[in-house]
Amino acid sequence: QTIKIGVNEPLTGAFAASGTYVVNGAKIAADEINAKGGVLGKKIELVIEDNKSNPTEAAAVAEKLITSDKVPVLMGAWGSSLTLAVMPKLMEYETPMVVETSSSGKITTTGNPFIFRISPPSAVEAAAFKNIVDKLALKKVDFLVINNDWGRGTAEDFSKMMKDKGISIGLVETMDQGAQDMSAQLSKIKSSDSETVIVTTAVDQLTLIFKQAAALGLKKRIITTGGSQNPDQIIAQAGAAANGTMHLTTFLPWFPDKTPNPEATNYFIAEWKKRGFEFAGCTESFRGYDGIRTVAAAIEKAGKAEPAAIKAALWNINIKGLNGDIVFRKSGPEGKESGQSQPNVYLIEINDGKVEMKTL
Amino acid sequence: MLEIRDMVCGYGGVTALRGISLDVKAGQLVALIGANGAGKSTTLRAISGLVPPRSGQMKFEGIDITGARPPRVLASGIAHCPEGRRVFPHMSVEENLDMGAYLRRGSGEIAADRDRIYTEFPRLAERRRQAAGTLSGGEQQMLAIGRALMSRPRLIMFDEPSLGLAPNIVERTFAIIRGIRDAGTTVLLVEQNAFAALEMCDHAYLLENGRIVLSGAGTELIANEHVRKAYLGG
Amino acid sequence: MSEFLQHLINMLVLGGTYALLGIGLTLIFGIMNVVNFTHGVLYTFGAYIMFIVVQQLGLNFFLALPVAVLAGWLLGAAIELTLLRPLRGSDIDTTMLVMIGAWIAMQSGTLWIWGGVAKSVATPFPEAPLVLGPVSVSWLRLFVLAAAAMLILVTYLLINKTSLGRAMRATFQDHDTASLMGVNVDMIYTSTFAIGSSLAAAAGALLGPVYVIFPQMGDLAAVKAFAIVILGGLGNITGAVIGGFILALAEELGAGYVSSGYRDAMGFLIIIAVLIFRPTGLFARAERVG
Amino acid sequence: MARSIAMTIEQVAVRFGGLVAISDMSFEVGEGEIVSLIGPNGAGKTTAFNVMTGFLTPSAGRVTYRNTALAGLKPHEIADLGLIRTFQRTSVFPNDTVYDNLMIGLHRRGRVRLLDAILGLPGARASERRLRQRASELLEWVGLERRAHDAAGSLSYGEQRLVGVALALAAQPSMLLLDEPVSGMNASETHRFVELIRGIRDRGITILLVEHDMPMVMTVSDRIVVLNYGRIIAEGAPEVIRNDPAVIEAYLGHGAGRA
Amino acid sequence: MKAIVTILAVAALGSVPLWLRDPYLLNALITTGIFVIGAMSLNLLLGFTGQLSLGHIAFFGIGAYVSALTSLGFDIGLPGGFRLVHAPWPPIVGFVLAILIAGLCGYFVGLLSFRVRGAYFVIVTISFAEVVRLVALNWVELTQGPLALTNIPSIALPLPGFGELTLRTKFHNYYLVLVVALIAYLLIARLVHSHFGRAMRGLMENETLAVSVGIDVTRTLTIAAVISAAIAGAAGSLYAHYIRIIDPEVFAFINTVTMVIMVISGGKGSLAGPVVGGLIFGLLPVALRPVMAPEAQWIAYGGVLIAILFVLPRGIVPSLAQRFMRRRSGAPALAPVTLTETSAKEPA
Ligand SMILES: Nc1ncnc2c1ncn2[C@@H]1O[C@H](COP(=O)(O)OP(=O)(O)OP(=O)(O)O)[C@@H](O)[C@H]1O
Ligand SMILES: Nc1ncnc2c1ncn2[C@@H]1O[C@H](COP(=O)(O)OP(=O)(O)OP(=O)(O)O)[C@@H](O)[C@H]1O
Ligand SMILES: [Mg+2]
Ligand SMILES: [Mg+2]
Repeated sequence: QTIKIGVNEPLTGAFAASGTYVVNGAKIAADEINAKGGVLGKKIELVIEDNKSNPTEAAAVAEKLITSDKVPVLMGAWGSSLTLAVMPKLMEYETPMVVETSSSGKITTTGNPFIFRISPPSAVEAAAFKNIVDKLALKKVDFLVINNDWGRGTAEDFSKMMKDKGISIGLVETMDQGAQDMSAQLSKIKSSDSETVIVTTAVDQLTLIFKQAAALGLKKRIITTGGSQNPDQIIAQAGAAANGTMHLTTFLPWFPDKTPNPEATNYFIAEWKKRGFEFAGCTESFRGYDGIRTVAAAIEKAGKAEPAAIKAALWNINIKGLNGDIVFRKSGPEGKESGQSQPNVYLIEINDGKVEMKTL
Repeated sequence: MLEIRDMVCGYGGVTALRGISLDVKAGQLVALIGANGAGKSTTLRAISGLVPPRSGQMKFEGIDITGARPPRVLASGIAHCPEGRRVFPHMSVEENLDMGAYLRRGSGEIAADRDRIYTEFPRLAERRRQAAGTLSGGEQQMLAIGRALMSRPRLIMFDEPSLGLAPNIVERTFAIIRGIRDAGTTVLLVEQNAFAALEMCDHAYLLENGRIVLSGAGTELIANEHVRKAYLGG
Repeated sequence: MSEFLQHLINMLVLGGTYALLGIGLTLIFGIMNVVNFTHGVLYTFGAYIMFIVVQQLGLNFFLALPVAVLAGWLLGAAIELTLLRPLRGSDIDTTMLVMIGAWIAMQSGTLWIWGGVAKSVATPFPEAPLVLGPVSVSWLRLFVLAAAAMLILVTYLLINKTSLGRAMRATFQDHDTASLMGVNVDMIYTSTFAIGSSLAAAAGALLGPVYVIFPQMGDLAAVKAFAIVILGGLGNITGAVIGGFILALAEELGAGYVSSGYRDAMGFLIIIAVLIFRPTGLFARAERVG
Repeated sequence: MARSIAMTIEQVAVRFGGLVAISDMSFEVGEGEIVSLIGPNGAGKTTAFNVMTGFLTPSAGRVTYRNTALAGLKPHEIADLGLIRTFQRTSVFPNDTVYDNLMIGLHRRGRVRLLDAILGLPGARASERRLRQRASELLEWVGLERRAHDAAGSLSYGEQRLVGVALALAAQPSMLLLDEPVSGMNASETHRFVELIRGIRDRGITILLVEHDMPMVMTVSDRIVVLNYGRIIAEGAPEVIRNDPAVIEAYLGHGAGRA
Repeated sequence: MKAIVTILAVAALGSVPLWLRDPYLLNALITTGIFVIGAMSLNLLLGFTGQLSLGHIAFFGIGAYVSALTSLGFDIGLPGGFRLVHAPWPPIVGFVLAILIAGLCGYFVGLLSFRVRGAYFVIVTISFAEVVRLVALNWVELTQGPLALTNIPSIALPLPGFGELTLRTKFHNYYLVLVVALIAYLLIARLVHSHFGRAMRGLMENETLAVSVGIDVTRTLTIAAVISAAIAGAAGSLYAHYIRIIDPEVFAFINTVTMVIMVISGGKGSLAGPVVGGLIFGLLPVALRPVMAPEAQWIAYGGVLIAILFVLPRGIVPSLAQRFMRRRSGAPALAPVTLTETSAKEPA
């Protein structure tokens, strides 16, 4: 007799790498919890399904997890369009889902009371960045963002925040997910009169951007956002081109002591290494770890593995996640609010191939 | 030189040749005539290996070539100038001729042969660089004949070589065919211009419905009442 | 002005890349008439071979290139023998679908073997770019440009000047007649596919280190390759090269002066426009009716 | 013969790059006439057909059919005027049965409104019945009943040529352009074909014929136009052409009297 | 015989929701059904005119967006400072508009792209779909770009006298999809068996010859393209109102590929082909899901595809029909044999 938790992640297709990381993090959490005796005296069991990086499949998978596997709660679904596709199913079957990665503002503002998100939407990230901005003495920034909800949302929310701060906004350039050559955009940015570029995209494109920016002799300050940067991978792949770049991140695996929950961080990182995963994956996978711990805490609190009870309990949990306290606050239209927790945000810098925390 | 015994052959569900036996003697010009759909082209295709025989036997110069694939048949000395022109449309006239000499070595001799063909068909010389697919019908036919000659075979099979050629060129073509026979190359000729074919051949076969119904010297066939009526329009 | 110059330089480098992508496909799609959905996978494969040889076996970068080309040749030959030969003579859509099946299966195989995380390959070229006044360009990409030019030249000579090339073209224009000319058409099918594949792998091996290596990297590359082949006219190598540069120019200027969101759209709009003007590509083959 | 004119070709020229395929060609074809266009290989006969049927735009000159200028019309629009051609290269719908080939050929006769066809209205159904009837007639006419349900591509060369002619007839021509219709037929088959052509003409259909089979051309033509290197070198009745030295030199050769 | 099979198949499909209680499977059947409709529309082009559209998803996506935007409303700025404001309309109107506008796009694409053929047509269609995708992605004001259109309402059928029936459940949606599929099937069947169908086949097999007997290429192909696009648009609309979120991902190339797989594996140019192929390749992932690792599922998917074509190279329906019903009217008794393959296959 186990308690099932549905995990709806992209294991094949465009987002396979990230989805797999998240699932690996989730497994660490499940094993840890089970080793300590499980929840409510039962072991938890992750029912992991591949949504193929495809929204239609993500919805179908949610349906399967809820109706065939009878999971009382879900975690998923990585990308925003995947999560958005799942959301009507949550309403239909009144089953809560912890959203671990998606950043689209819409997820928590459309009035779906079954959504509990632990990742920061770009507005939250922008708000956290606000305090740092003054110290960086920014004057004019350009944006280079991935052309999806994440990149576009970031450009929008950061611009708004910066305008309020009196910083002027220059170019807003986009790149397609999967694009490999950003020279054209970078050439344009190279000739603009701004001194800083904010870059938002997944780690692979970041690597390419750093390399191509170096090849073009682009000498502006680069700050990346979104927390998917995976600095280790960047250092390994972009080499010297990554030096001097700054990154807004939500998790600090390099400085476990500086995280809100050093004990958990150390455990997680040790476990991650023990299982032979690349260290670079930490910055993605910790969300799966936190997500499952969140779910487990809610089940414990609910006292039974039923959707309604878990949903209610999610509002009352307070656990120390790897990147801050996980406490859900209400977001969205009244009466049908979704939950949103507020993770910490840090700024790090890569220097001489090492990650340094920027003391601000 | 070429012996065919009881060859049966067909396409998918149908049988086109129902047991054919024929002989082509070295140095002869042998004609094969018959109505539309009788199986003339199929006979040539079977010999060159384009259509595998279902049963029966083929020998060329004593060597069994039953079921051999076209490159091997060609290598053993039989060339086939197929029906309906079949030039390589996107290649130039010159490249088409060179394809005819694909298995040959020695570029000097090949170039000489090419020049000979250009003298026989001056039209082709004018069109050396033109894509073969844009040639007129008759020009393509000349090219197909020229290309077959380029392989320097010991036995050459022509499938309706006069097709679409102007009368004076038909004359020249038949003269060429007689000429190569006189020079010692054996010829198997399928022709709708039955009269001309029978007149110049050493031996002829009449094919009807996939069977050989008559054979003999060309003059004998011309004299035959049935042949006159059904094939010579008389 | 300096921005414009930089765009032009980018166009040159990118165009070389695109031309390189195009030539392998010109053989298989343009000449052989197989809608080759595995082209992108072979490209990816070439890149992973580089990764294995350089990063995992620790061998020399320049040694890895011919290894990748050879591996691409072998894989291409294997695909032709196992998947295409049994279906010889089926219509073009059937073979296309088989290639789609192979694409899906092989791409997932790549994901299974190497995982989805992107890999990169260290190169012996200096990281600091070559700076020429206001513009700069990386040494690696200059090398790729030179290598691409060489491969294109070799392919051009192979197809247009050798007897093998002539036999290849003849076979795919009329294989019965080609076999009557003594061409071993089975051998031609296999070797054409293998050569095209090795060129795809070469492109992957050269470009993998420029970009990053991951299982889906070939998809976009393949779409562009198809577009380039069509732009230049089927089976026309010179056309493919020019098509590559046109596509690069459209994208570069589109992103630079229109909107980066519509960067790829510019490329596609150019294709549509070109084909409306010249329905058989920039360098059409002469045809006739009647 | 005070015939009305069916087709006028005026100063037509065609160039392919630097190659002149037709230079300044003018002639007329009267209603109900059988005119033959002959000339050496590559003289420009098929090219002329391509111009007349809209497959090629001439570099200069104009073609008029029954007082309609053909310039700018698409091939199917020209076909709609009743000007139908056959092809020198065998040309059939290879994967359809011979019968279905004819059904496709009957396109012009079978036009119905899209909506009628989709809804299967009686008008559309009656039209289908008529087409089937006509297809069977044509099949009988060319003597291919036995092959009705074989794919046209599986027929022998000569049989496919017959299908090509039947297809042209199916398209309800008022004028028929035949490009080497009897190539691939033997003398007896050609005789039969000559009868067929006469039958067609007797139904009031004008015929322009390209053919290298001189006995046939000489027996069937009312008038002959001779083309050489894209230029008309002679025009007249068969007897005149047969003895024209220029024609003999360029085209007939000296053995033409035979066979 | 054929009629009996058809009736039995329809009855079987119609009875499914009565005994199949698993919502996941029903969901899979509904989305499969929607793609089967798309595949049928693609088959009209590919199977009956020989034009392979690898951008067919464009019409599907356009239908989805039109329908979604009609029922959600929008407010966009136009050049010159005007604003275009549209208040939400009932989804059923969106459905009709999706068909009309997708059909209209089919018309324009047809006009443009039927100047080119074969491979060139393939690329033009891919390019068209990509351009449409990029517009959907970048015209954020209208389409919300990557932020997706969410909360798309379910289709409601006006029932005179009873008010409205909102098709929210899977039971309802299943029948909705089935009915639309049947109508599309009948429409296509009628079309291809008519005069127009013959014209299309003629063009597919020998365009020059077809033109010479008076077939108007542009008109014929455009009719096919319009009807095909309209049906794809209908499928897209069903998709939008069933999944209830739509973003530019719907234009993904893999979706076109899925339809192509359904058509060719089932048998292009046969009416039942896309249905059979569609059911197989729509449900295959469902069957594979529990038995193997995710990557292996895709490998198996590709493997099954290849295996089917090796055994039945002309597609399931035509190949089987040929085996079981040789020499029935319609199918040529004697098909042309291309020469070298026979020599490769037949024992010497
Ligand atoms: N490719 C093919 N596929 C199927 N059947 C074929 C094929 N080619 C020929 N046939 C059939 O084989 C028979 C013999 O055809 P063949 O081409 O040998 O005739 P032929 O004597 O050359 O006639 P013609 O004078 O018209 O060229 C015919 O009935 C024909 O229908
Ligand atoms: N598309 C083309 N491109 C280049 N040259 C062409 C093209 N079409 C025809 N030609 C040339 O124009 C000339 C006339 O060709 P056409 O086909 O009209 O000749 P024809 O009189 O029909 O000859 P035949 O009796 O051999 O059929 C030929 O020399 C041919 O090579
Ligand atoms: Mg024959
Ligand atoms: Mg001609």
